[in-house]
This record gives sequence, structure tokens and C-alpha cells, in this order.
Amino acid sequence: MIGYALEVAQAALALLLAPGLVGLIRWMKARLQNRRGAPVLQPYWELRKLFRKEVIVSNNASWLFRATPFIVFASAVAVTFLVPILAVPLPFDGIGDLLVVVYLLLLGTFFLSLAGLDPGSPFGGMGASREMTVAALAEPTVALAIFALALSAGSTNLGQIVARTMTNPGAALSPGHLLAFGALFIVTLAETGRLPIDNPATHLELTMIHEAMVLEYSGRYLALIEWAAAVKLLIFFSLLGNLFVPWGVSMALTPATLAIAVASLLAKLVILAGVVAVLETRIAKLRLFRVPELLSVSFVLALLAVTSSFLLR
Amino acid sequence: MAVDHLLLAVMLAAYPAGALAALGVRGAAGRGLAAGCALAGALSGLALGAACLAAGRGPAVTASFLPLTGLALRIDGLSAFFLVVVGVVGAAVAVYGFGYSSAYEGRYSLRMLGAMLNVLLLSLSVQVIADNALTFLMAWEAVSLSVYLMVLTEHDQPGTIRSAHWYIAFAHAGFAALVAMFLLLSSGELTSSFAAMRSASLTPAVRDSAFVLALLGFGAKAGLVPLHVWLPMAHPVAPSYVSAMMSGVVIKMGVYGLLRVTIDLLAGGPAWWGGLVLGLGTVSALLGVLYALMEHDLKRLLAFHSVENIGIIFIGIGAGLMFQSYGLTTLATLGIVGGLYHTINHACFKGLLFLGAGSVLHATGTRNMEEMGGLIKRMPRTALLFLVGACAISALPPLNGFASEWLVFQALLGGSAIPQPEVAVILPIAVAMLALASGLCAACFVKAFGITFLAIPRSREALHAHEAPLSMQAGMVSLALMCAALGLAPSAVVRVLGSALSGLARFAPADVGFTLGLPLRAPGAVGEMSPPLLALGLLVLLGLVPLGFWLAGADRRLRVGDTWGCGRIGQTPRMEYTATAFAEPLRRVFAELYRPSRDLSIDFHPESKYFVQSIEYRSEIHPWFERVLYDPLVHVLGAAATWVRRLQGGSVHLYLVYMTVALMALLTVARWWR
Amino acid sequence: MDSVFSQLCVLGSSLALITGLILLWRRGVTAYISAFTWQSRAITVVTVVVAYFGPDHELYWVAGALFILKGVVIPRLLKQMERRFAAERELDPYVNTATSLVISGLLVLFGYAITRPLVALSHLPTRAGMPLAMGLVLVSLFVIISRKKALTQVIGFLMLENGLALLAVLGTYGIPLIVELGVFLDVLMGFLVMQIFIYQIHETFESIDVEQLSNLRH
Amino acid sequence: MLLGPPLLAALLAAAVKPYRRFVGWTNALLSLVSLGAAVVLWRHVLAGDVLTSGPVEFLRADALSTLLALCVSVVGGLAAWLGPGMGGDDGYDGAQARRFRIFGNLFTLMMLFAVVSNNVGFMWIAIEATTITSAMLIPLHVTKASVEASWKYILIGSVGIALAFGGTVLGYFDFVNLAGHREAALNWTVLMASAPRLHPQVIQLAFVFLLVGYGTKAGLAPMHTWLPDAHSEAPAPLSAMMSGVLLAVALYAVIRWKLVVNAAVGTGFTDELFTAMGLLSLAIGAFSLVVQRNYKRMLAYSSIEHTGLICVGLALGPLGMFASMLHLLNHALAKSAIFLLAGRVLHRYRTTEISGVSGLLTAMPWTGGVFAAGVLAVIGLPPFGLFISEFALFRAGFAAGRPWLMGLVLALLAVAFVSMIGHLNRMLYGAPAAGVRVGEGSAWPLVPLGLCMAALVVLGLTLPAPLRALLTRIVEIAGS
Repeated sequence: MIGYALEVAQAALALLLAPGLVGLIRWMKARLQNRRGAPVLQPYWELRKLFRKEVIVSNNASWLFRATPFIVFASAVAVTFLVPILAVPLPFDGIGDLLVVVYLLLLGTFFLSLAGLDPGSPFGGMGASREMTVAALAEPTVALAIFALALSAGSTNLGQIVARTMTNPGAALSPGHLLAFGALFIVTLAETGRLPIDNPATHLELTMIHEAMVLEYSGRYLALIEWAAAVKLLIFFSLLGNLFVPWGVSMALTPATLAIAVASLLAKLVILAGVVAVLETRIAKLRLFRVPELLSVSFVLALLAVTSSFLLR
Repeated sequence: MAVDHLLLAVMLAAYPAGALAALGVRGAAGRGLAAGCALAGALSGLALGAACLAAGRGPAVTASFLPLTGLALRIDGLSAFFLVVVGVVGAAVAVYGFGYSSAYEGRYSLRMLGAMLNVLLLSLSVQVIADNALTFLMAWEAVSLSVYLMVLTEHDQPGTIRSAHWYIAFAHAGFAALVAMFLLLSSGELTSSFAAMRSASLTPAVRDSAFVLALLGFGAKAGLVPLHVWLPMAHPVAPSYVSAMMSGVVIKMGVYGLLRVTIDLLAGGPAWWGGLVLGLGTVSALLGVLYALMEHDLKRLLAFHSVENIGIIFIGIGAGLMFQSYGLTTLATLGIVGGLYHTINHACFKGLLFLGAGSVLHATGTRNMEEMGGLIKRMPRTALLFLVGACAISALPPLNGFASEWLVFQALLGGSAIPQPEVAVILPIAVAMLALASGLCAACFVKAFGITFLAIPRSREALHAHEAPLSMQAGMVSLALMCAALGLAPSAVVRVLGSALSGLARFAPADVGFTLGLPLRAPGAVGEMSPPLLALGLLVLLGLVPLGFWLAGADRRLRVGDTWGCGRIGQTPRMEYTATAFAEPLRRVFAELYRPSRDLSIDFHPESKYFVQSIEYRSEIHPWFERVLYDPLVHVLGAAATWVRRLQGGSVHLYLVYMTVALMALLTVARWWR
Repeated sequence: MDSVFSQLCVLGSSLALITGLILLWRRGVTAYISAFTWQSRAITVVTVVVAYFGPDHELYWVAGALFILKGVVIPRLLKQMERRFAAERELDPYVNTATSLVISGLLVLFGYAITRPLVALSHLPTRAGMPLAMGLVLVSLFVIISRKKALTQVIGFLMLENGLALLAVLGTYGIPLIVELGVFLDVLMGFLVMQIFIYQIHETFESIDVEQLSNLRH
Repeated sequence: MLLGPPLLAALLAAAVKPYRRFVGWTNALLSLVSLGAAVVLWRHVLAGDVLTSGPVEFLRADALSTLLALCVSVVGGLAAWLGPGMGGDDGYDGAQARRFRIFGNLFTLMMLFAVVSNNVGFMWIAIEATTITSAMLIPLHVTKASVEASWKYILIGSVGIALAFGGTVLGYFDFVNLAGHREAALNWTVLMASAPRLHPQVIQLAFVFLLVGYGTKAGLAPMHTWLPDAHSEAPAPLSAMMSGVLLAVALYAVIRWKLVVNAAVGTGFTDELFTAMGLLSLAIGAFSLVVQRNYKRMLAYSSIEHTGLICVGLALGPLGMFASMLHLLNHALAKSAIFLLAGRVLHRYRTTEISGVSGLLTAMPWTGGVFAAGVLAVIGLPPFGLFISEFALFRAGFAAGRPWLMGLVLALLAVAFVSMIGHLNRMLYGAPAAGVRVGEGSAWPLVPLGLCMAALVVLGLTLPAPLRALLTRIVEIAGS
């Protein structure tokens, strides 16, 4: 029973923290660029504002355009039930493993791209095309990262992976793990539309991907999509944090361990946010057709990860 | 068993009746009779298959009907499963075809079409339950011939005859390989019954050559790269429900045959068999989807996706064969079950997609996506059904495509238990390519659905499109439901498939009890997921969000306005993103493979070269298989032919010279023989 | 006794062969016809000799038929045709005379090589002639091949038949009479049909040069 | 009873001048009689007794002869029913019809005589006579092409047959050296009886002459050269008879001698020769089909290909013999039917060019349909008989342990398949050429041809017990 409560709790936590995470990255970047920057809580205000605004829908759009925000949001939230954010093992662990997580997120991307095409504006099409390209090219890396993890854990189920790593900490520092981590980090940047793949801070530039796709959205729909994006970011961060550096994740569901879990989660998120912020200030955005090169780098990393964990088994 | 025999009899009787009815009766009545008989046969076949799967064994019939070896039919798990596949798609196609072929009234030979559909279904059903070589081969050629004649239906369209010719050429080449293969297997044993082949003791060389021949023959039928070139030619030009049949079932006969021969008749082989199948499957999966991305002909796109999915199926089977050779029976079962699962899944969603494409073609009269758009408003039901198919083929949970691909993934991951460096190289690459393929597939179907159904119509035909008639919708709906059902009850399906395999040589039944989820306990692979609960969760969340809005009292106002375009007023189809543009980034990424031919011609305004009058940009992609593999072959044949023609030079003296030379040569042989 | 017999046979067969060779170095159709006539008569003589020494009385009938058919009737018909096509001489054969003779020599040798086992096997006094007969067969094949006029080819064909007849007589003292007669009938019919065709060729092509009969190809 | 009808018909046709239609009809009816006679023979053979008649039993009908006699009388009947002079505009005038009736019947007569005569000498005479009679029919319409074709045919054919005579003489020579002169020494039965003691090398030499000689008539490469010309220029009924059965009859002669030689020197020698010749014919036939522009020549080359196939089969032991004989029957039915249909097509389109014939299915739906069926049958698709016989042949090959040979054969057949079906497409579809009358003419001639196709389908789906028994007996003959 407590398990189910915990599931709901961690989903709620993810939903709550997500906008804050975005805000945190923005704030850190501003700081690193010697700007005062908006407060960390700014995204929350934006969401509230968007929920209050009326929606404008293109007259070309179909029902799909209106359904999409809900699908995207729902799929993102559904993932939060599957990912071990605070504790393992969770009762829903058996519903979906890492592959399910990946394909659920792909479901959101799929519909978002369709919605981008629906109003018939060239920006939407451009965004959709690029989003799907990046998503497709990121797939093999993800799969291989999963392979690497599954190799050491003997399973693709997240609970198993976390538990296995915690039982023998040595695995966490094995080259396979480190390489897989690198690969998955790059993929995270790609999937969540961060620099150097996409620039979340711009609007209406021909280089943008995600923003172009959602250009036609407004009001509560836009709010849902932005929120879902934030949740996605949080999910990837917590995957990076908890799969590769699982310490802190509570295994015995006692209040104390849970408190530790929350704390460690926050710590991991802050660290990762910091890394991203530094990256985004240090490096410029890649030209769109250089992106595949970056992804192939991550692919090679993942391949090395797998083979090394194969041979070092 | 009595019921089984009854069903078998009904099935074997209904199809010929339908064929005769189609030939005999003209007009709508004939169409109706043909469709009805086909439906009856398909349903009884379906029931028969289901019954045998449930019972785990089926009737075996031998009759001295055919000459030489006689007719021999036997239904085991594998046959029953493929009977089900034939039945499911066949029934849907029969219903759909009734409406679809009405457009042919008076234009093309409907009698031939109706008759051949029944012949096709009959020969497919016979083929999967054949128990000796002659029965199998006869059914095989009957399938090829009937499909060939149906592909030729719209013979006045450009390219149809050529495509049909390529098809029949490949089918027959495959047939030749299969004849050799079976006769090698039966090793002079005259009845050439499968039972005899199972018990035959063959040298490794013979077994290997038989396997290679089987791979050639069945690969050509399945459209495995590089034997696939006929597929994207023949599928588009056929009537759409025939394409559905071809893509959904006919190419699966390659899968059936390969399984029957490798794991049943040959009872598995060395590891390189599996490795080869796995490798070819991987290449097919990737190349298929890559070429599909570049297609703007809706049906050609789907055809290339058939190549991709056949690749996925063969990945599963290849992995299974490989694991079996290493003695990992459970994993082997897992892989092959994954392959079979994807087989029926692909049959359903690809059938659905082809039928949807058929409805679009029926409504707009074009296959070119660049001339479509906005159809979701004009044919909403077709659009919804096509969307279901698109999600399924893109392996989006909780639909069926995801379930089977998940199984294949799990099998490959489990393969890590094999302590072999080459395996350590092959498996990860296979996994990565499979993932890439499915990602690209999703991209491709965003393009296919988005460009075809969304936004503004790009042509008058699309503007005045109309929803498909009821019979066609019914056919599509049944397949869409199958997609959902197969996706939501994977554990049941997997158990059935496992028991289907367990009848064959040394295969443990897949140990999946019926739960809501799909727990796997294979050595080296432990995984679990539950599509039904997943679907439930998604539904709940989809319900909760609006509820939350309502509770939060969020703004409910909604204004419909023009699409925002940097202040430009009024939007025309010309401003839309095209399919070509959509695929451009990937075309650039994989330019090394595509080697597209571009030519850009700009003609400027006579006064100043800063004013462009018109820009013409053309870019084409020629798959290099024809160029690299088949053009040389054709060339050699042509050269040989011209050389032989020169023998018939026309001079009687020359002919007499041949004769004399032959005489003297043979005399010399005879004089000094031994 | 036998020696005389075999001498005569060899003499006759060599005569037949030589008359066959005439076709290769003469040009005029007239010469061909006479060559054929004499060849037939030589073979008749050989037959008679065999019949006498054989002794095999059936062969007298054969000889008679042979003489009437090939020694009288066919030459006459040939002469008729020759009168029609007198203008057409075998001017430029595919193979010139010298080469032709060399080749035919080789052919005769080949004939010898081939008939070795026959000669070895046979115990008839006539066996020595068989190689010559075989040589005649091959040479007349060569004639048909290397000469262009339809008429020449017919004559070559008739000589081929002669060679075979000779072979039969020498090797086996003649095949059964009834069969022999049937064969003769066939020869006659065949010859008549060929004659008809030659006339047709002449009508449709204004010449009996076979070279131009090469429009049907491939 | 077997030989009578055609003789009568020929005499009748010769007697009645100018030609009258009833001659044709009587001829057709008479052909039924000889067909009946053939069936009677069949029943006798199945009963196990071998009919012999005439002095020194020079007529003899065992199973092999019976099969051939059946083929000949069936195809002869087809030609008689669909030949010129049955009324209607068939493009032949009275004189031509008369000539056809005379020589056509003599042709049939000679073929029948060849297969039932026990005396190899008479067999030779009859086959030579077939050359003459059929040659008379080729230039039924005197054109440059037909004259050329007939000259090539008569010359090559006669030379070949003369060589066959040489072979016969040599065989007889061998026999005489063995047993001296004897009554009925040329009887095949007698030869067979004393075959084991014949001198190997001589009989081999003899066989070479016979193979080249009769092979010329059978259209074996490289002596096949007359065949495409003659078949393409001859009137349709004659092409049907030549392609359908003349080749078969010539093969029959070779087979008879092959049995003798086998008895003398074992099967190795003849089998090797047959395989080589068969493969060569198969290859030449198949590759000539690839770029063929003339549909009658296409059919002719396909005949060469099938003869080659039968030859290969004959070299594959008893199973091969069985398969070849079945194939011979199937091919006779199919090919003669197609040639007759091709005659209809030619009569309508006035061209033998494949490129000139288009939209056959629209122009003559029924003819087109049956023609397509025939071609599909010839390239060996089910449910037609040739599929079965070809499969039986491959089976024999693999059972005989010659997989590579069979692989080669399969490949060559595939080449032929692809080429022919391509040509067929070009003829069937598209729009009929300008000036071609659309609509089926008189459809009744299609009935017998449709029956042929039906028979082929039956042979494709089942092997009737009597036929199986007949073939088995043939195999026994070969075995003994």
C-alpha cells in the first residue's frame, strides 16, 4: 500500500520539481553570464499565466492538434511512475522497463511532431522534421546504453538495475558504466532540446527545433507542453543520477531513507543542472547538420560501453 | 478432430467455389459471391488454425489426389499459426475488396481478380499445411501465379507489366532454389514427404547447401535485402487490397518456409546460419526504412516498410537459430516467438496501412503524397484508422508493434549470455540498428501521416476527397482492432506461440503464464512489462488532466484563427512543408548511402540576375542494388543470348557444318571411348 | 579367289571415291552429273561382284534397281535440270579447290581411322573397301557444305546415299531386299521433292544459288 | 485400324479433285477412328499382350509404341479438325486444302507406321518419308521465306536421315558379323535379343550415326537449326504436328536404338551423350528465347528446349524414363495446341512479330485466354501437366545423384520461363494494333484446344491409373 502511495508521491514530486529545475538551469546560466537572471520560480509563474490565457488554434488544425498536449503530458507523467526517482523496488516496476520508458517518450515526440505539421505552417514542419531526425538518430545510443546497463544488471527493469548497482558498487565505476553515462548524457541533451543541439532560449530562429514545433500552441495547451518538457528533463536527469550513481535511493521504505532519498535527488539534480548550465555557457550551438556527428560520438561511446562490459564480465 | 476436418473441408471447398463464382457470375453479384466465399474460407481457416493452436495438434490428411507423391496435408502448431495469419488478413481483405473493386467495374477484369483472390487464399492455406514437397511447391507456384495475375490487373498503367515481370522472375528463381533444396533434403527418397526429410541423415555439406538454397528461395519471397528489388515495384501497382495481401501474408510465406525448413526439417544448424539470417535481417531492417524515408509514393513507402519489418522478423528468427546452436533453448524460443509475434503484428498493421492507403487512393486517385493533405477532415475514419496503424508500426506502446519489438530486443539482450567475442560484436550492433530502424520508422510515419492527412489539401483531388464506403471501413476496422488486441494481450499471444513452437524439434514452450504483464525469465534476460496496465494508466492520466483543468478552473476559451506566418495574411498549400523537405535532413545525414542525383536549374530575369524567374530543383535516388547486383546479371544474360542468336546465322552451309562437326566429334568420342 | 574378289571391291570403291572427288575440282554441272552417273555404275558393278562371289542372289535385284534408279533415271532428271540452269556454274565455292582436296584427303584418313574397328571385326573379303565408302560419305558431306548451288548440293546428297549403299553392300552383303527397295523408293521421292524445291527456288529467287537463302535468322 | 484411316483420307483427298469440304470432314472423322484404334492398343498393352502382325511380325506395338501412337493420333486428329478446308475463311484455297489433306495424312500415316514398325529398317524408311511429306507442306503459301525454310528443312533433314541410315547399316553390320544373315534380322526384337553379344565399339559408332541422324529430326542441338525456320514458316496445323509429335517420333527412334546399345555396352555411353546433347539443346533453346521477336519461332525454340529436357531425363535411369515419357505426352498436347492458336493469332494480326501483336486479350478474348494458358503450361506452371513431369524429372535427377546437372537444368528452365512470360505479356496486354478486327471470330475451333488444356489440367492434378500403368510398362521395357 505504501508502495502505491510512494508512486503517487514521486510522480507528484516530479511534477512539482520539473519547472523549478528549468528555472534553476536558467538562473545558473544567467549567473554564469554575469546576469541577474529571472528567479528560479519564474517557470511556475509562466505556467500559471499560460493556464489563464485563452487558446488560439489555427483554422487548419484538426482534432489531433488539440489532443496532442494531453497525450504528451500524459505520457511524460506516466513515465514518472516507472522511473525510480526516490525508491526501489516500486510496485509499478513490472509495468514498464527502460525500453518502455524510452518508447513512451517517443510516443510523446511522435504526436508532438504530428501536431507541428497539423497547422500547415512551415515552422511547424521544419521543427517536426528536425525533432524526428534527432530523436531517430538518438535511438541507437539509448538502446546501447540500455544494453550496457542490462548487461551488468541482467535485466532491463529499472528497479533491478538500481538494486544491482547498489549491491556491488564496483560496477558503478566500471568503464562500461562510465562510457554509457557519457553516451546517455549526450542523448539527454539531444532529447531535451538543450545546447548544443537545440537552443531552448530562442524563438523564431531557423535553427530552432522544439520551439518551432510548438510555435502554434498557446494558452493551456502550451502550458501542458512546456510542463511535459520540463518533466522529461527531470526524468532524464534522475535516470542519469539514479541509474549510474544510485546511492541515496531508498530501498527500505522508511521515512528516514526517504528523506535521504529526496535530499540526494535534489543534490543530483542541482549538480546535473550546474553541469548543463556550464556547458550551455561554454559552447555554442552546433549547425543542424553537425548534430549527427555529435550523436555518432555518443553512439561510439555506447558501443564501447557495451563491448567493454561484455569483455570485462 | 471431427470439427477440424469439417473446418478444413469448408475451407478447401469455399475458395474454389468463390473462384468459380467469380468466373461465372458477372457484375456486383459476382463480386459479392467471390468476396463471400473468400470470407467464409478465411474465417473457417482462422477457426481451424485457432482450434489447432488450442488443441496443440491438428488433422493430418493424405490423398492420392496429386500425381507422383500425392497430396499431403498436416497441421501442427506452426501451420496453425500461419493459418490464423492468412485468415485474419484474408477476411479483412475479402470484405474490403468488395467495396474497393467496385471502382474497377467495366475497366478491368473483375472476374480474374475475384477468382485469383480466392485461388491465392486457397494456395496460401494449402502451402502452410503442406506435408510433402510437391504439395508445397505446387501451392508455392500457385501463389506466385495468382499474385502475378492480380498485379497485372491495372495493366494499362505505366510500369505495371514491368513490375509484374520482375515479381514473377524473382518468385520463379526462388522456386527453382526451393525445388533443389527440397530434393536435396529428400535425398532420393521418392515421396519427398516432410516426415522423411526430418528423419533423413544428411552430410553437413548437404545441410549447409540446403540451408543456403532455402535462404535464397524464401528470402526472395520475403523480400530480404538484397533480394527485395521486386517488392517496391510490385506492391504499389497492385490493387491496394492485393498489396495488403502481398505485404501482410504472401511475403510471410518466406518466414514460414524458412522456419519450417531450418528448425523443423533440418532441426537447427551451426551458429553461422543464425548469424547470417540475423545479419541479413539487420541490413534489411535498416535499408528498408532508409529507402522508405525517401519515398513520396504512399504505397511504395509502405512497401519499403515491409522490407524493414521482414528484417525485424528475421532478426528475431536469426537470433533464435543462433541461440539454439549454442544450446540456449529458452532464449531461442524467445527470439523465434518474437519473430512470429512480429509476423502476425506486421500482417495486421501493414494490412491496415495498405487498406488505408487504398482508401486514400480510392478517394484522391493519386499515390503521390505531395498532392495530398487535409484528408483528416474529409475522411476522418480512414485517418483515425491509418493513425492507429502508423502508431503500431512505429512500435509505440501500448500497440502491438511495440510488444513484438520489445520481445526481439529482450532476446538480443539475453544473447549476452553467450561467451563469444563475435557474438559480443554482432548483438550490440543488431540492437543498435534495430533501435535506429524503429526510430527512423517513427520519423517516416510522422511524414506519411502528417503530409497525407494533416494541414491543407495540396491538390483539387485531395480537396474533394470523400470517405471510403462502409465495406472498406469494416475491413480496416477489423484489422485495427486486431492491432489493439494483439498489443494488449501479449502474454496470451506469447504463450500460444510458445506452444505452437513446442511441437517442433527441441523447443521448450515459452514459460509465460497468463498474467496482465509479460514477465520473461530467460537465462541472461529478465524483463517485465505490461501493456494493458500501461494503456490503463495512460487512459487514466488522459482523463485526469482535463479533470484537473476543471478543478483548477482553468480558462476554457478557444479562438480559431489563421495560422501565424510572420504577419503574412492568408496561407496557401504552397507554403506548407513538403514530404521532400521533411525527409531532407535525413537525406543529408545518409547522403553517403543514397548518393542522390541533384540538378538545380535557375533561370534569371532577363534584366537582372538578381531577380529569379523560376527555380527548378530535381533530386532522385536510385537504390544501388539494381545497379550493382542485377544490371550485371541482366547484361550477362543478354550477352549470352545474343551470342546464341548468332549461331542461327541463316546459312544452310553453316548448319551443315555444325552437323558434320558434331558427327565427327561424337565419332571420335565413340571410337576412343574407354 | 577371295583376293581377286577383294581386289575388285577395293577397285570399285576407290573408283566411287575418286568420282566423288571429281566434284571438288571440276566446276561445271555437266561434269558433276557424269561423275555421279559413273559412280553409281561403279557401285552397281561392285554390287554385282559381291552378288557373284557372295554368293547372294538377292543382290542382283539390288544391283538392278540401283542401276535403273541411280544409273539411268536420276541422271536423266538431273540433265533436265541442268538444261534449265546451264548458266549456273559453281564459280566460287566457299573453299577453293586445292584446300578442298587437302581437306577431303584428311576426311578419307579420318574415315580410315573410324572404320578401323569395323575392318578389324569383319571377316568378309570385302571389308577392305569399307574405309573408302566411309571416306566417300564424309567427302560428299564436305561437298554439300562447301558448294553453293542447290543442284550441286543435291548431287552431293545423292553421292552420300551412294556411299552408304556401298557401305551396306561391302559391310553386310546388303541389307534385306525389301528394306533396300523401300530405301530406293525414299531416295527417289526425296530426290523428286528436292527437284520441285529447286524449281521453286529458281522461280522465287531467279537463281539456284543457296547463298541467298539466308534471310531466316535467329 | 490404326494405319488405315489416314491412308484412306489421303487417298480420298487425292481422288477428289477439285477439293470439296466433305473430304475435310471425313478426314476429321477418320482421325477419330485411328484415335480409337490407339486407345484399343492401349487397352491391349495394359492387358499385357504385345500386338504383332504382318510377316515376320514386322508390325509390333508395345507400350512405348502405344504412347507415341496415342500422341500422334491425338495431334493428327487436332490437325485434321482444325486444318484448312473445314469451311469458313481460314486463308487457304481449295488446292492448298487438298494438298494439305493428302500430304498431311501421309505424314500422320508415316509417323504412325514408324512407331509401330518392328523393323528398324522400315522405321528409318518411314521417318525419311515424314521428312518428304512434311516438306511438301511447308510452302503451302509459296513465299521466299517458306521456300527457304523448306529447302533448309529438306536438305538438313535428308542428310541427317541419311546418316541415320548409315547408323542402321553399321548396326546391321555388327549384327551380321555376329549371327550371319537371318530372316527379319533388322527386327528390333531380334536385335535386342542378341544385343548383349554385339561388338561394343562398332555399336557405339553406329549409335553416333543414329543419334546425329535421328537427332537432326528430333531437333537436338546442334542439328536443330532447321527447326525454327520450318516451324515458323509452316502452316499452323503442320507446325503443330511437327513440334508436337514429329520430334517425339524421331526421339522414339533414338530411344529404340539406345535400348539396343544399352544392352550391348551398358548405359554409361548413351547416357553421357544424351546428357550432353540435351543440355546443349536446353541451353540453346533457353537463351534463344531471351531476345526473340517472333512468336512462332519462340514456340519453336521452346520445343527445342523441351526436347533437350526430355533427352536429359532419358539419361536418368528408370525414373527419368518415366518422367520423360510423361513430359513427352504433356508437351505434345500443349505445344500442338499453342501452335494452332498461334495460327489463329497470325490469321488475325497478319504478323508473326511479337511487337506486332498487342492487346490479344481484348482482340480475341478466348483465343488469348487459351493461348496464355498454353504458354503458362509450357513454361511449367501448375496446375498443368508439365509442372508435374518436370518435377518428376528433377526428382529423378536428384535421386540419380546428379544435383549439379539438375541445378544447371533448373537455371536454364528459369531463364526460359522469365523470357517467355515476358513475351507473353507483351502480346496479351495493351491496345490492339490499328486495323485489327476486335472480337472473337468463329469460336468452335477453340473447343478441341480447350479440351487439350483441360486434359493438361487433369494431368497436372492427377495421374490416371491407365496412364501410370502404360508408363510403368515403358519403364519395364527400358529396364529389361
